[in-house]
Amino acid sequence: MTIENLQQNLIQDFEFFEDWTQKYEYMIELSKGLDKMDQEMKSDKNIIKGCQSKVWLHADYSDGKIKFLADSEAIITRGIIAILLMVFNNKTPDEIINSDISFIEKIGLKEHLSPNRANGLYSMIKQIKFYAIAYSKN
Amino acid sequence: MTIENLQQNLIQDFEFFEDWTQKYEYMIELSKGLDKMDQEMKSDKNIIKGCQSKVWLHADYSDGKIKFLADSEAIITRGIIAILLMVFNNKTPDEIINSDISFIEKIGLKEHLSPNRANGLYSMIKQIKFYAIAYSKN
Amino acid sequence: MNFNVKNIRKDFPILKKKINGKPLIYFDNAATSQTPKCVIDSISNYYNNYNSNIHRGVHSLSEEATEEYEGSREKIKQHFNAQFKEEIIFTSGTTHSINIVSNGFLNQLNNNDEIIVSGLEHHSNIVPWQMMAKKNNAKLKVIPIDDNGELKLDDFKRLISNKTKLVFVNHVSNTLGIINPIEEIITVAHEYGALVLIDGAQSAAHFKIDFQKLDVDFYTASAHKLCGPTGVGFLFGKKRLLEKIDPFMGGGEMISDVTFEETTYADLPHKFEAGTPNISGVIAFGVAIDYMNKIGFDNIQKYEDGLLNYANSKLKKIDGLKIYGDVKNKTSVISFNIEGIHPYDIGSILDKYGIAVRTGQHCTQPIMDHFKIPGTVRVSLSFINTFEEIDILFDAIIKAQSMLS
Amino acid sequence: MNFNVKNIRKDFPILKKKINGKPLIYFDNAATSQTPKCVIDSISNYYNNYNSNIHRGVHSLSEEATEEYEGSREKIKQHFNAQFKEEIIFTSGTTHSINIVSNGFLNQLNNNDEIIVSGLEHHSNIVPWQMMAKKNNAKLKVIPIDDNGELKLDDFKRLISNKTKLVFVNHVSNTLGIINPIEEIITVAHEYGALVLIDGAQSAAHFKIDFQKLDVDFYTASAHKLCGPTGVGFLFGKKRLLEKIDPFMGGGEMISDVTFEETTYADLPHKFEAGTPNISGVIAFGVAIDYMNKIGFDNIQKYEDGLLNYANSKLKKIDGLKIYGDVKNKTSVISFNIEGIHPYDIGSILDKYGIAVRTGQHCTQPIMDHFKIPGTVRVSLSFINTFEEIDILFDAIIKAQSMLS
Ligand SMILES: Cc1ncc(COP(=O)(O)O)c(C=O)c1O
Ligand SMILES: Cc1ncc(COP(=O)(O)O)c(C=O)c1O
Repeated sequence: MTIENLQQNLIQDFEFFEDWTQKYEYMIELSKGLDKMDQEMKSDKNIIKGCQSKVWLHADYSDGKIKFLADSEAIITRGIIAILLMVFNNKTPDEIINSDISFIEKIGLKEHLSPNRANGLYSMIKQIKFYAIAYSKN
Repeated sequence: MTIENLQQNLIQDFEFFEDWTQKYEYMIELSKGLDKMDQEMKSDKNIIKGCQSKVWLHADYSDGKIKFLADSEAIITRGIIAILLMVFNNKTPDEIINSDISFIEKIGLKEHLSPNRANGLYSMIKQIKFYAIAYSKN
Repeated sequence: MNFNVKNIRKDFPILKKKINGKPLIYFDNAATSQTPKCVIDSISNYYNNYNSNIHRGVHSLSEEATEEYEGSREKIKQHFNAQFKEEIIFTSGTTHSINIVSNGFLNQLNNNDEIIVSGLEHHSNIVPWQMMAKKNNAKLKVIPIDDNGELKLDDFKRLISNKTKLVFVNHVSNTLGIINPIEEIITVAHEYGALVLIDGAQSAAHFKIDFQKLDVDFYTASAHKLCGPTGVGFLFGKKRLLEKIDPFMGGGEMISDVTFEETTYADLPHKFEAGTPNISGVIAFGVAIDYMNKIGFDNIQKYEDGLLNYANSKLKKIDGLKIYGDVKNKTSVISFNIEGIHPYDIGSILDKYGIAVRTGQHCTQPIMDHFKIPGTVRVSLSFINTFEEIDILFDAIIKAQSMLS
Repeated sequence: MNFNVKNIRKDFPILKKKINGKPLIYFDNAATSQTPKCVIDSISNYYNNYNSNIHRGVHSLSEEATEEYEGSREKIKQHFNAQFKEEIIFTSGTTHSINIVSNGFLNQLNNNDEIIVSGLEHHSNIVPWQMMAKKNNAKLKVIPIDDNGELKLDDFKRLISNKTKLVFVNHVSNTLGIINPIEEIITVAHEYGALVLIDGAQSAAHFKIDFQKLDVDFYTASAHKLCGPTGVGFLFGKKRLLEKIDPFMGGGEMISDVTFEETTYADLPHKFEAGTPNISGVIAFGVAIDYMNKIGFDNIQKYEDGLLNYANSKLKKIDGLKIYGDVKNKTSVISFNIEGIHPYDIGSILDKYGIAVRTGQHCTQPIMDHFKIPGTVRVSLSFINTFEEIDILFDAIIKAQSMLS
């Protein structure tokens, strides 16, 4: 599926929820389903700075696609990471570069992505795009 | 006359004026009547700092009384100096120390005496009191 | 007790606000206090009626602005019982105030000298001293804290010596709410000829402080934590000390004579107030101090103590909740974690209930390192809070806990 | 021209004010500009609705405040066409901004290095450099001014060499209104590898400025001269230059890691924004920039030029009146004296007519020394002034002159 399609699906999924509690419960679900990162991967190299809840992001490039691994200490943050990986994992650099991230706003999670939250998600998205740019030059 | 009496007289004089122009014209008159200070007395020792229009003040103590000499570059400032000397010149240190300076407000010249005006009059009054305290210890 | 929280809350327009459909419950008072209407109005009034640059103008607006500005200095002087008006230096906040002092001592200390900081400090009372010490090679020593978060005074007495030139301690820890024994610290420091700077960012809002009685050398606070506006604070310093140190910034107002060859600095307080200050802010700060005095610091202290005790005993009922700095001598702050839950998650969910708390390190990374935690949830109270709000907080935490477990 | 001064004046509540029974005529715009209602309202709105500390909060108020604060940075960036948002550092004003740079270069220069200042500078752009040069022994050279008050560019070209590391010049002289040829100064300086700081305190309000087109290295301005509030300003610096210099203040927000042994500084712009900033002020600054852009800088410039020409030719009709800096390339300021009369006396009497002018040295003692005068009367205009006000000024000066002669 394209990034665009994945995003549309997510927006539709989230439209089902009647209030924030359902939305948060769903994210907590997603969080529990997200693979834990190995301790050794949680290195200074992969940490995203300026976070209240630490976020780690690792990228590998093979077969023209980027594979992301990511983790966080906070469960809600992990939930959002899961959502981001659903969309961006295993995509080509160009797909990622050209993608729009406004779907986050549309599913009502904007508050976690403002520079204010200092939870690393904002920086994580920047970093994802960064990797895409770097690998697109390979 | 006592300082108190002199102040009362001034307040009464100023009550005659119908508007500020008459008051200012009177001060400009007073200014013209004030003796100019000798150039050599306008020394750094006698200058009062922090003024837009420079103010010089000199004090001599003899026969138990303080004789003040003062001058300024600005004519309105000189007018106020004339008024202050009418009140404080040739008085004993104790009289000066115990005197009230609120008459300035009552004659409607307060604006020239706020610390803001930076015209040295505020500092000049402080300095007059200062001399009085210094000489009272003789 | 002449204190009615319901009436007081009417003075704060923001308390009418809804967050996520719920009434705002503001428990982030230690980060910044909310602002009563009279303070907000004083700012509008300034711009509507007498906005003007100060100190140098011959016109009426400038005079009015100067009088109000200097009147505010007088109010601060009175409230904190400084000896001289010119001991109150207006700054842009506590951080700026502390940097004035650390910069001032830059060339007064050398590599035989020692400075002592407490282990409970805010970054604003650590980093400026590190920056200074890096330049003049003074040695920075730290008063350790115990398992409860309290300063180990015995260690302080071992650390201090005749080499100690400066001691800087906050009055109240912003992270733990612990009230430090500054009277004793000042007494001991003075015995060794050391000067003491008290960071009062977290104390000035909660009880009345008397500079002369304390015999404190330097004291700093921020208006925005005292019902005043952002961008203003002050530095208090004893006159003879302030006279001795170099100005931090150069500019207009702080000089008496300028040629390209040489410059003479102005007298206190102007020497430290370079440039156009935050005029409307300073004036509003004075109004805020008046407002708090009208309520009465005795009333504030008594009421806030009651709130704190209630919140403390209530939160302790929550399974797995651990309070950091749970000691007797504290004020208005509860910092906690719940077992197995990251503070960020709790903060996010409380926000959904309209409850504003702070989570994270609270600019006190060394305290977090001490307790080996990534952060805490901090509930910071003030006299605008109610006992009912604490009940709502309690329920919301329980709900968050069950969602997140 | 889509510019109606009558309508614009309705935006400024203070213009309804009477001074000594006369309508306020405000000719002290260079000291501080007056504030439109939308800016005043934005401050009340902040405190009424979303007052909160920024950047670290997980709650909604903090998020809203942060967004507005960062939004203001974006507006400034756009308006001045900086390349990166993080090149805009919020400060408490121009004076603070300049001190950040002078402090930043403290340990980057040594006694073989030279810095060049113009002879037209405000104390805020002299004293910080003197303080720096005293510490690192850099040599301060001065671009002299001619009899009209203009910089002698030929002398500048003689003064500059490969030893020159920094050149700092104001864009517009606050005392004379002269517009300095900063494009040429920047080009020449860059040929020698010197960096240029432009003090824009007096230019930003009068015409549009494009940092990238100018290729300026550092630029500073104050909100309170730009229809904004007191206590806010900004420093622009090219990213790679700001990255290279040390922070001025230590504190919260400006660090990324703190232990008692070591501290790592945060990225731009935070590295230079220690402590809680003037949040309401920064947000109101953004509103002020929006307001001025709505009026349009082209309109402002055209209208103000008309006012200046009118005032200039009118005042010249007064016997014995001498204008300082009476050159072609100037904006919005007329500084004058009348033969035999002290400027203070004129200012005092104009105030009685409700006219606010500034008298004195205007924080530019070297200019006064150059002209060998104790001060001037300065009439500084802005787009809120009218041609009728200039007529009233003219009549009042004539009256003052006759009273004082
Ligand atoms: C040319 C110039 N530079 C610097 C300043 C200082 O600005 P502020 O007082 O806002 O720091 C001023 C203000 O008067 C000025 O006119
Ligand atoms: C104990 C303490 N010190 C210093 C500061 C810094 O104050 P400001 O950010 O107002 O400069 C704070 C504010 O959080 C504080 O709590």
